[in-house]
Amino acid sequence: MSQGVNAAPSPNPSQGPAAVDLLPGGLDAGIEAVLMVIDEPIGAPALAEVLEVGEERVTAALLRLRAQYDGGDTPRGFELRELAGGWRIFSRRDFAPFVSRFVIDGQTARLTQAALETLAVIAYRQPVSRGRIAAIRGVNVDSVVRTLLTRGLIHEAPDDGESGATLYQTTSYFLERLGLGSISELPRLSPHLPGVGDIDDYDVDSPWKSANHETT
Amino acid sequence: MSQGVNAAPSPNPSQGPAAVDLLPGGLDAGIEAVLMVIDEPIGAPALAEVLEVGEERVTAALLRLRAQYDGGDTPRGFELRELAGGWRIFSRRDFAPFVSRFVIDGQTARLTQAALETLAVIAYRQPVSRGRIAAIRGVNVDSVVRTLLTRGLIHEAPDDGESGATLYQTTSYFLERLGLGSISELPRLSPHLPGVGDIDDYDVDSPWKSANHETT
Amino acid sequence: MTAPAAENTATCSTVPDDAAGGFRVSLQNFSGPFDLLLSLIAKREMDITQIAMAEVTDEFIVYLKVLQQSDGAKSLDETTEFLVIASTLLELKAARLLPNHEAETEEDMALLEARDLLFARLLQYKAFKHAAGWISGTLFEESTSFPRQVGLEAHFAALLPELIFSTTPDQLARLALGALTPKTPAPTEVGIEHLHGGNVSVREQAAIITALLKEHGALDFTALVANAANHLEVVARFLALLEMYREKVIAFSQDAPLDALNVRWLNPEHGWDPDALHEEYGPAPHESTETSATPSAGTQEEAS
Repeated sequence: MSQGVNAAPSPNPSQGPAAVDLLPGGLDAGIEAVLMVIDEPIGAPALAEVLEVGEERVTAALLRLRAQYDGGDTPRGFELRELAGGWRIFSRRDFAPFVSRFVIDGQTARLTQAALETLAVIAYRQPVSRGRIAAIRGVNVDSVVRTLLTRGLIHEAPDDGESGATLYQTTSYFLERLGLGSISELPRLSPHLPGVGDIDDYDVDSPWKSANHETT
Repeated sequence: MSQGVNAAPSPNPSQGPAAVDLLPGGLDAGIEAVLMVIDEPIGAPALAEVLEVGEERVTAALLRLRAQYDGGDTPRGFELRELAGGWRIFSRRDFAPFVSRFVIDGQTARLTQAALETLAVIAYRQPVSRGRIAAIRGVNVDSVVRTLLTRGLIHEAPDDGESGATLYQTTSYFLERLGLGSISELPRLSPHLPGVGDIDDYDVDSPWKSANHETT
Repeated sequence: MTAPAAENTATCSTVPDDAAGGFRVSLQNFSGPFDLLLSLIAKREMDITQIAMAEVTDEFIVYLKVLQQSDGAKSLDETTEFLVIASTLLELKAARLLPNHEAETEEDMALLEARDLLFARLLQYKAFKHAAGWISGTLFEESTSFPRQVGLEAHFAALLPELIFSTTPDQLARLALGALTPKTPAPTEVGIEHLHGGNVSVREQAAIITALLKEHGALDFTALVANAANHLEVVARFLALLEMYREKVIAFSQDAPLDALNVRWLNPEHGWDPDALHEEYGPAPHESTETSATPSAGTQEEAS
């Protein structure tokens, strides 16, 4: 099914069905599939490009889906909202009391040791990808990175356009909580690092290269 | 509407409608609302607690939702799957070619043969030490174990306080990636040696038997 | 894991004249001795309970030699791993070289047990390899299913309890230091360095035996190993005796089971020279220039 996708980058919607139309659920389901996994709002043009159909068709489908979700007596537990940046699926507000209790239950007011250690690595290595942090710490860091993001201590670095991986860096809120004016005020690591002159000399790549390698 | 939620901590489902039943969309929508914000599978008991209804009702609703999403000619673009001890929303596989463009991070990185074999040993023999894995595989496994840790597929088992060796076991992320509900769902270890007529004739004693045992 | 090895050891030799039509191995294809053994067995389509052990052993040893000739610590690592298997196989091979007594002696039983153990481990490895195949396939199938994993909506994030963050910059630096300092992995096994008394040459030990036997004519095994420095030398002398027996330069006699093993010098006319002995058993760096084909010819012939 992917062949069709790559074959026709931007077909005119009037020229017969697009690849997505031939899948069970068609365009509506295709849009849902993307909306369910994306983290930030997506615009109709971007959806149209990915799904290889005309933008008008996408907009019509989005409106149709929104109406379906809100649908009369039996709405769904999620809703499709159009924000500044585009469209995104949210948890339906009516159920906020339940959802917020669920959210709060699982949280603590303090960062775990794992989260602190990850934060320290990001602070000294930024901008840095999750894969690299994982290699340095020797464990998967997906969930702690999410926690740090939610807590506003780190954010995604502007895309450098080179590597495909998302890079993370600390926020000004992080500096604020630490009482620092800028990242350059962080204590230097060199005096503490036994046998290593400067942290920059210590190339994290070498010992972990094999691990990194196999993951990519 | 939040008052009702806090009023009745664990109502008997037979005693009239629960708070969630009074909201548009009812229990089904309530479950959907929670499913929208989780970042790991959620079990029916946890959902039942948050939504203040009986667990049986939650399970019935989850099965109903799953069937609805998969529904016949016009399935939704997402599916509800039960794995790693809970339920979670996934994009429908048919649309993977479109969705994968938005999920660039490491998910699809292939594991090497060495890593796969080591993972298999850990999965069937957990918790297991590096030394034991090395003995089974006949090679040193340090770097592969590091890779698997980094990928979040295995983690160190809680110290049993007896042996000094670090023991490894698979994570729930491992189950999720394999679409398994629990370790017991792993297929039985079955030897398929070339040229061996009947494996049962050959009585392989302890090492073999215990492996099968642990899977059941 | 095998990738680094692949870099410094190119695809290695073909062994000619193999009964099965030649077999080709490339180092990077095998991730361990069991892997190789399985492949050898599969190639010959042999019932593993009826394996012509000596043939597999010969191929294995040839492979081992190739492995030794590659450079680097990695290769040394692998070689040691392989030696464990090789020693078991050698034991089995030794049994074939010895005159066939009654099949029920204690040594025979021990050999059978060793063989069973090797098979058991091989079967076990095979099973895990199979399981790895299943995991790989399933991971691939599942890779088309993406979980919903989105950041917490702002109004929910706002509900989180205010973060208690009392970490100081210095504490953060210490954490970073701990995480960035290379960790020395905990030892996974008991060190065995002290067990290795250095390389022992079977050829050298054969020369010692030859000198002793030429002087005394006949000696029992205990006398032949009396001045051996360690167990490794005893083993090497035993292996040398097996070789010499095969070359018909000595003869064995034993009056009763478990009695002293008498070794008699046959005073061969063709002028036996221990130097003719090929170093098949131990690492012999000075031999590393030999091509793999040469020793293989020897081992093939020996098996027949």
